Amino acid sequence: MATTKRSLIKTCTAALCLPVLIACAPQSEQEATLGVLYCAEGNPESFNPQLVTSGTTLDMTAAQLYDRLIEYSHKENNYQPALAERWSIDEHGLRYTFYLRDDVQFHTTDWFQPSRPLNANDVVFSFRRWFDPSHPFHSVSGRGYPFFTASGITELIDSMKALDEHTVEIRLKQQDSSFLANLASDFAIILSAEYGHQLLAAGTPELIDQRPIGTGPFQFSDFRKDVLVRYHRHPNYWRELAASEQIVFRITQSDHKRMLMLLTQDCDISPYPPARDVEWLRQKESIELQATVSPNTAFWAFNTERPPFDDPRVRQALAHAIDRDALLRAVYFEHAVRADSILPNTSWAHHPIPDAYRFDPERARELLAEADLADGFSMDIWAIPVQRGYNPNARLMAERMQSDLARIGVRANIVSYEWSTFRRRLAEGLHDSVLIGWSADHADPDNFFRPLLSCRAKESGNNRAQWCDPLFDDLLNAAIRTELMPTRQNFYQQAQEYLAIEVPLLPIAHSVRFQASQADIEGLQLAPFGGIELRRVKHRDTQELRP
Amino acid sequence: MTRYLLRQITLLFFTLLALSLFTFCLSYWFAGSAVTNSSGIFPDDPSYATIATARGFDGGYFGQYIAYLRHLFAGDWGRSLLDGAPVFEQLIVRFGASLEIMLLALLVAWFPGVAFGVLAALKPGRSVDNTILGMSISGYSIPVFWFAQLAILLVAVQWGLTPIAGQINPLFDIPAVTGSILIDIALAQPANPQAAYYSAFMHMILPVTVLAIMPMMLLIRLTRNSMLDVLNKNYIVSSYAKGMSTRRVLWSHALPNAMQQVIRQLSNLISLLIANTFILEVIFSWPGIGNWLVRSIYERDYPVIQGGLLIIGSLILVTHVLLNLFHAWRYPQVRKDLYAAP
Amino acid sequence: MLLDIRNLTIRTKTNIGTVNVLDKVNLQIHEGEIHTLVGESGSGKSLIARAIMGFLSERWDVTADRVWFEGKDLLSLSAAERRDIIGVDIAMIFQDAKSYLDPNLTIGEQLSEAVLDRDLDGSWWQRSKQRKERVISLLHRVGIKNHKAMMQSYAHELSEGAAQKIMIASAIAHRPKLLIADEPTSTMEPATRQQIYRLLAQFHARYGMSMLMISQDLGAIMPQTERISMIYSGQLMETGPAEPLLQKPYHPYTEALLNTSLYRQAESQPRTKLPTLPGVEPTLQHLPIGCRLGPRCPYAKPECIKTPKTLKLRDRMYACHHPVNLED
Amino acid sequence: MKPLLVVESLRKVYHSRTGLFQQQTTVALDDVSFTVNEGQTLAVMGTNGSGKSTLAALISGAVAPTSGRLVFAGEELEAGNYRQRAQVIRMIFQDADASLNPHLTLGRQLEEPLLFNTKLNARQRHERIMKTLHQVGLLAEHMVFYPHMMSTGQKQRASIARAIILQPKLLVADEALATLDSSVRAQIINLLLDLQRDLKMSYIFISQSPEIVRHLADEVMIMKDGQVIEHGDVQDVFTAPKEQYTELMLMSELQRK
Amino acid sequence: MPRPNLYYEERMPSPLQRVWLEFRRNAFAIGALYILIFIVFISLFGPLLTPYGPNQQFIDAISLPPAWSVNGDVRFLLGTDELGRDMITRLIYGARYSFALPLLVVIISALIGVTLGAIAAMTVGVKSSTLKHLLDVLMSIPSLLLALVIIALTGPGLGNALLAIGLVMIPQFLHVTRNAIHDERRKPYVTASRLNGVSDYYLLTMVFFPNIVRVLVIQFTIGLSVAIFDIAALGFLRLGAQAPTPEWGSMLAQSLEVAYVTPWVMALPGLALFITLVSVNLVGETLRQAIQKQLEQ
Repeated sequence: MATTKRSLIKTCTAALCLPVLIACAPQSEQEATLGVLYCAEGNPESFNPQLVTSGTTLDMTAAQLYDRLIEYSHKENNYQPALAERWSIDEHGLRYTFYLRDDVQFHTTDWFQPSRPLNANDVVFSFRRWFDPSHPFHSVSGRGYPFFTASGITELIDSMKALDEHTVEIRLKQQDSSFLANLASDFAIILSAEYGHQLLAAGTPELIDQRPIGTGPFQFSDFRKDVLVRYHRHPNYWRELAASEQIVFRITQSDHKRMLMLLTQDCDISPYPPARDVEWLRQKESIELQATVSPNTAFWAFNTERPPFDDPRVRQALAHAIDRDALLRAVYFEHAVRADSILPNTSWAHHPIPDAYRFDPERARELLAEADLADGFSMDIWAIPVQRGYNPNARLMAERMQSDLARIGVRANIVSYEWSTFRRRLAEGLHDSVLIGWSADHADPDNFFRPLLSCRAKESGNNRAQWCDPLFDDLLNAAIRTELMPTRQNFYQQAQEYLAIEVPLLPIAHSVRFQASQADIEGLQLAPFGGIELRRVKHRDTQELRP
Repeated sequence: MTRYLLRQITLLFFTLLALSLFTFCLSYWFAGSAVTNSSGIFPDDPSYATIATARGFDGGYFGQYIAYLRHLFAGDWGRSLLDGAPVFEQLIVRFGASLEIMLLALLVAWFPGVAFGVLAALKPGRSVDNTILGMSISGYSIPVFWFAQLAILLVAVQWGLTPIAGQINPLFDIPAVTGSILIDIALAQPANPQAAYYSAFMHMILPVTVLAIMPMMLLIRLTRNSMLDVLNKNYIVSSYAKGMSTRRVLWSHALPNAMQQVIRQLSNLISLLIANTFILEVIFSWPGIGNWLVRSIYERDYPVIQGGLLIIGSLILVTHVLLNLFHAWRYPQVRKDLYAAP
Repeated sequence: MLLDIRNLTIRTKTNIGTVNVLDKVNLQIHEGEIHTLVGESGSGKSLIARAIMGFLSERWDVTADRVWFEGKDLLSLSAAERRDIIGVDIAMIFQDAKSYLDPNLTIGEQLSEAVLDRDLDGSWWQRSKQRKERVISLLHRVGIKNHKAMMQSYAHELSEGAAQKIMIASAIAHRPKLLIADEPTSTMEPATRQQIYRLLAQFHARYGMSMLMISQDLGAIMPQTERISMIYSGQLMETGPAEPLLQKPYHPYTEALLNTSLYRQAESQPRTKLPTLPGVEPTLQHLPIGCRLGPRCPYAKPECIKTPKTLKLRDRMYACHHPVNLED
Repeated sequence: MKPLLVVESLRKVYHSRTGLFQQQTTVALDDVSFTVNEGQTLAVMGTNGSGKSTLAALISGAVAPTSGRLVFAGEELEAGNYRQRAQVIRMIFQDADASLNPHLTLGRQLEEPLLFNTKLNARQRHERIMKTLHQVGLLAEHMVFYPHMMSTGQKQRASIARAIILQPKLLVADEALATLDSSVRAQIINLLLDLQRDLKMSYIFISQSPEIVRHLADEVMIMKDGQVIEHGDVQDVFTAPKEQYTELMLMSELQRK
Repeated sequence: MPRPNLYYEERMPSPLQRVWLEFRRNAFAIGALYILIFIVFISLFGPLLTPYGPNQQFIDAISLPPAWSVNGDVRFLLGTDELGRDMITRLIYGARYSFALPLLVVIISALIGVTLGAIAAMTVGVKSSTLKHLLDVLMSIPSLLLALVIIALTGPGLGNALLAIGLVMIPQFLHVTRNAIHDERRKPYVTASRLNGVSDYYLLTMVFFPNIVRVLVIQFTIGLSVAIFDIAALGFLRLGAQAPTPEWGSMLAQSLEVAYVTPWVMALPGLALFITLVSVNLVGETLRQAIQKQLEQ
C-alpha cells in the first residue's frame, strides 16, 4: 500500500491542495454592521464641496460632513439659522453680520483632535480660502472654486472679518440679491481652521480635501476608490445625532446595476433610478419610490469656440434638427417636460420660447446652407457617462440624436469617458458639444445663468458652451443688482430671448427627479435643490445583517 | 534539478527584465510626456522638474531605464493621472483581490473538471463520454460576460440568493490590507467574524462559479484527452498484469500520468482564467486589477496601465516558471528530456 | 495440463463486417514446459496472450470452447476472481520493456506493487518493511546487485536489458505457474538477448514454471524451447516438439519460415536467393477462405479451401492436406 | 576491381549543450577510412552507439562530416550537394514507414528524385517509374497508393524503388531489414541480390545480424565507439574473429547448433 | 500522370481526405459546419436579407418583445431594442463584425504568421532553446491581455481591436508553424526528400506543408474561436466596437442597461455569440479528434 499512498500524496500535491473551506456561518445578528448603504454613481472628486460642482460629490459630502452658516427651508420658503444662530443685513444690503453658535464641535478622528469648538476664525478661514488668493490654502488641490467663481461672489465680497469669537462680518462691493441663497448653497461649507494649521505645519495641506474634518452629522472614515466611502456618526454633533451609526456609499457607475443592487438589497438607497424603470419599480412592494419636481435642465451645449459652432446659424440649425419630443419618450419615458428655456418651468422668471427650438429639419438644412455647410459635417457629441437627475441616459439620448442629425447631413460621433476624466477634459474645452445639464443649487434664477453661461463661468471651466457675451453678462448683472421682482423678471426675460437667438446651448428637458429606497428606510426626504441629507435616515426596525 | 532550477530562475530573471523594458518603453509609446506617463506628474506640477531629474530624464535612455528600475524596486510606480493616487498601493490591494478569485475559481474548477474528464475517458465514445464532451464544448463556448449577466438576473435578482457586487457587505468595516477579503477578515478580526466570512462567502459564490466554468470545461477536455492517451500506454497493461484492480491502476498510474500532461497545459488554463477574471471583475464590481486596468485603458491613465501590465505580466511569468519547476520536480523523466535537448 | 485452450476465436468489426481475427486456435501447455508460439507480425499471436490475461477491450469478441487454467475457465471468471490468478499464477512480460514501466514511479515503487498484501503480515510498518525486503530479494534474483540505486531510479534511466530484468522480477514475484513472454527480446542486441534467455531459463529450472514464449522469428527462439506452435494469419498451422519440428517441419508454412529465417544458413551458400513464399500476409479485410495460407502455398489444392483440417501424428499436429517431409 | 568509394579519415563530432555555458562533445565517428569496390558489398556491424548509423548518414550525405573526405570514383563529394550525391549514392532507411511521406502518393514520391536530378519529361518519368516499380516487384497501381495503404514489405520495396530509380552506383542500407518479418526479409534480401546482379551496384550494408551479413556481404567492418576495430573478408572475420567484441557479437542464435 | 480513379475502383482517400471522412461521421460537427456556412452567408448577404437598416429607429416600436409574445409586432420578429431598432436586423449585421471580421483577421494573420514561421524554420535551425522558451512564455500570455496592451497604445475602437487581435495571432501562427516544421524535419521522410536533392520550395510546399496542415487547421480553429471571443469581449468592455455598431459584444454591453426590463435585448446577441462559438469549437474539436484518430490509424 505504500506505493498507493505515495502516489496519492503526489496526486494531491498536483491537485493544488485545498485550503480549509470556510464553514457557512448562519446569519448572525451582530450590531457591528448597522448602517445604511447608499448607491452612489461615481467616485467623489474631493471631500470638499467648495472645489466641485458635480452633484455626485455634493450628495456625498456637503450635507453629511459639513454645515453652512444658514440653510434654506423649502417648506417655509425662507432662510433658517444653522451654524449662525442669527444674522443681520444693513439697509444698503452691503454689510452682513453673522452670529455663530458656540456649541458646535468638529469631528474627532485618528488624524485630528480638535481643541476647541467652532468659532469665527473657522468661518473666516473657510471663506477666505475661496475668495482670497493670498490664503495659504487657496491654491491647494489646484482645482479652483468653480461655483464661487462662476456665480461671481468671489468678486462680490469686499472684505470679511471676525468681529469677536462668535461674530463674523462680510462686506459686499455691491448689492446682490442672490447672496444669501449662495451662502445657503451646498458649497458654502465651514472647514476647521485649526485642522488647516495643523496640516500646514505638517506640510501636507492637500489632506484637508482628502481626509476632511467638518462639523457635519457624519465623520469621514474610509475611502476606497471605485468601492466605497464610509462615514461614521459624529458623536458630538450639535443638532440631533445622525440616526444611523454608519453610512456607506457604494460606488457603482451603471444605473442598471444600482437598480439591481436595490432589488438584491445590496443598496438601501439608490438616487436617480433610471426613468425607464420607474414604472415597474413603483409596483415593487419592497421598494419605495419618491418623486419631486426638481428645478433642473438637461441641455446640449455647443463649444462656441470651435468652428463651425462659432457660427450661431449652425447652432440654430442643430437646435432645429433635434426631435426633443422623441427624446422625452425614449429617454425620459415621459417623466419630464420639454424645455423651451434654460430656466425650469418652476422658476418665476421662466419664459419659454418654443419656436426658437422647434423640430424643423427643413429649416435646419436651410440654416446650414446659409452657413456654407450644406454638405454637412461630422462632430463629436460628448455624453455624460453617469445619469443625473436631469438626464437619465445621455448615451441613449446621443444615439437618438445621431439619427436625427444624420437627417441633415451631420455625422455625429459619441464620446464618453469615466466621469472624472470626462469633467476634466470638458473643463479643458476639448469637446465639440456635450449633453449635460444643471440642477439648481438654490431657488434664485441667477443660479441658472451665471454659473452656466457667464464669462466668469467660462474662466472657471463650468461654461460648457465656452460662451462669453458681454451683452448677456450685462443683462445678468443688471438683474442681480435689484431686489425688485418685476424688474428682475424683465431682465431675465430679455436674457432668455437673447439665448434663443444665440443658442449656445439647446435646452432639452426639465425632468422629474426620482429616488428609490428599500421600503424599511425612513427619514429620507427629497430636497428639490441640491444634495441629499442622510442624517435622519435609518432602517425602520432593528437592523439585521444581510449577507 | 538544481541546475534546472537555476536555469529556470535565470530565464525568469531575463523575461522579467524584458517585461520591465517593455513597460518602460510604453512611456514613450504612449501619447504625451514620457515623464508624465511614467510618474503620473503633469508638466504643470511644480515638482515636475525634480521628478524628471530623479527619473534620469536629463540623461540617456539607459540611465532612464536604470532609474525606472530603481523606482520600481522602491515601490514608486508613479501616480494615477486621474486622481493622483500612488499606483503601487492600489496595485497591491487590487492584485490580492484578483488573485483571490482566480485561485478560488481554479480550485472550484479543478476537482469536477478532473473527475468529469476521467469519467469521460473511461467510456470513450459512449453516451457518458459524448454527454460530457458536449457539455464541455458548450460550456467552454458560453461567452462569460453573457453568462455572468444571466446568472445575475436569475440567481441574484430573480431568486434573491446572492448579492451581486463587491467582496463583502460594506457595512462590515474590513480595511483592505491584502485585498484578499478572506485574509483581510482574518487580519481585521471583526467582532463577528462568522457573519463576515458568511457575507464574503455569499459575495464570492457567483463570480467564482461563473469564473470557474470555462476553465472547468477546458480541464474536462484536457483531462479526458490525456487520460485516454495514458490509458493506451503500455505501463497500464503491465499494471493489470500485476493483478492490480482497475481502481488501483487508475489511481496510482493513470491519473498521475494524465495529470502530467494536464499540468503541462495548465498555462493555457491560467491565461484563460486571467482573461476571464478581467471581464468578470468589471461585471461583478470586484475591486481587482482587471477592472482597474480596463478602465485605465479607457481613460488612458498610463501609469496605471504600466503598473497593471507589469504585475499581471509578472504573475504570468512567475506562474509559468513555477509550473515548469513543479512539473520537473514531480515528473522526473521530464528533467531527462530537458537535459537531452540539444 | 496447465493451460488448455480449445477453439479460441476472436472476432472484431472492420469496415467490411465482422471477421475472425483468430480462428479456432488450440493451444495446450503442460506443467513445466517451455512452449514457443511463432508467427509473423499480425498473425494474432499477441492476441492469444492478451486473451489469456484478459486484457482485450470490448471491441474484441473472445469466444472459446474452453480456456482452462488448472481447470478454471479464465473467460468466465469475475474481475476479482481473475485477479487471484493474473499476476499471481500467470505473469507476463513484454516486448519493449521500458514502455511497460510507469515513467513517473521509481522502480522500487513499481516492484512493490507486485508484492501482494496477503503475503505480508504484521503492522503497517512491518508490512512495508517486509515489502521492501521482498523487492530487494527480487532484484537480487534477477541479477541486479546494486538494489539501492536501482530502486530509486526511473524507467528512463535504465537500459533495455535492465528494464526487461525489472519486468521479469515483477513477474516472478509470486513464482507464477505460467509466464507468458511476448517477444521479450525482439528489439535487443544479440548479446543482451542471450542474457535474458539465460535468466528465463534459470527461473524455469528453479521454479519449474511453464512458459509461453512468443516469437516472430524462428531464428530467434529461446534455445530451451520444448514445443513450438506455428501460427499464420490467426490460424494454427503446426504444433510439435521443438527438435523434430525444426528438423522436419510438416507444414509448408513452417518450412518456408525456416528457410527464410536463415536458420539453416550454415547449409546455404552465401549470396544465393532464399526460397520464399510468394505474396504477402493477408490483411483483415482480405482474409482467404479455408486455410489462410492457401493463396501463398505452393502445394495448395481446392480441398485446402473447402475442408481445411487438422491432422495429428504422434505428438505433432498440423493443419494441412499436403504436408512436407512426411514421406517416411 | 576498381575502388568506387574511398573514405578517408572521416570524423564526426556532435556538440550538445548541457548547461548555460557548458558543452558536451560526443565523438560519433573517429578517423574512419575504408574503400568500397565496384559491385562489392561491405557490411558494417557494431552495437548501438558504435557509430555505424552516423557512418551511413555521412556517406549518404544526410550529415556533413566534421573532417575527412569522401571520394567517389575519383571525384570528391561535397557535403550539402545533394544533387551530386543523389546521382551516385542512395540510401535505404531503417524504418520504411517513416521514410515515406505520408501525404504523397507513391508515384509522386518516386517522381521527386527524377524531377530534381534528371531532365526527363513527364512521359519518360512515368515510364521510368513503372519500370522501377516492376524491378522491385510492385505493380503499376501502386503509383496511386498512399503509404498507409501498403504493407510493411511493400513499403520497403517502395523505398528501395526510390533509391534505385536514379540508377546509383552505391546503395547504403541502414538496418533496412531489422524490423521486417523473416519471410518479408527474405523477399527483400532476394530483391537486393537481384538488383545487385542486374544493376552492378555496390552496397554498404549496416546490420546487427550475423546471418544477414554472412549471406549478403563480401567484406565486413566491425565498429566500436566510432572506430573500426576489425575489417576483412566475411568468412575470415566470422571464422576467426580477432577481437572478443566481435566474437560476442557473432555469438547470437547460431550457438544453438 | 494517370488519374487514380480511372483504373482502380477502390477509393484511395489521401490522409487529409480520410480526416474529412472521419469528421463527416459526427452529425453534430456537420451541423455546426452548416451553421458556420450560414453565418458566412448572412455576413455576405445580410443587407439583402434585412428589411431595415441596422441603426434605423422606430419611435413607435420601442422595446418591443419578440413577435410571438403578446405585445410583439410581426414587423419585428425578434423584437426591438430601447431605441426601436429591429433586433434581427442588428443581429444579422452583427455577424459581419463578430464573425466575418474576426475570420478575415485570423486568415490574414495566419497567412502572415505561417509565411514568417516557414521562413524562420527554413532559414534558422534549432539553435537556441532559450528563444523557444521565450516564445513559449509569450504564448502563455492571454491574447486578450496583449490586445488590451495594443489598445492602450492605439485607443479604443473596432479597427484597433481587430488590428490588436491580428497582431496577437501572428506570433501564435508563427510559433506553431515553426515548431511543426521543426518537429517534422527530424523525420526520415524529410531526410529522404533532402537526399533527393529537392529545392527548398518543393520541400516546403510538398513535404512540410501537407504534413503540418493539420496542425495549422487546428490552430486556425482555435485562433478563430479566440478571435471571436476577444473581439466580443473588447466590445463588451467598450474598448472594441463602439455604439451604435451592431457588434454582438457591444450590443450586449449596451443591453445591460435594459437587461431586467427587456431581457431579449440582452439574450439575443449573447445567444448568437454562443451559437457561433459552439460551432467553431465543435468543428475544431471534432477535427482534432479526427486527425488524432487518423494518426493512430
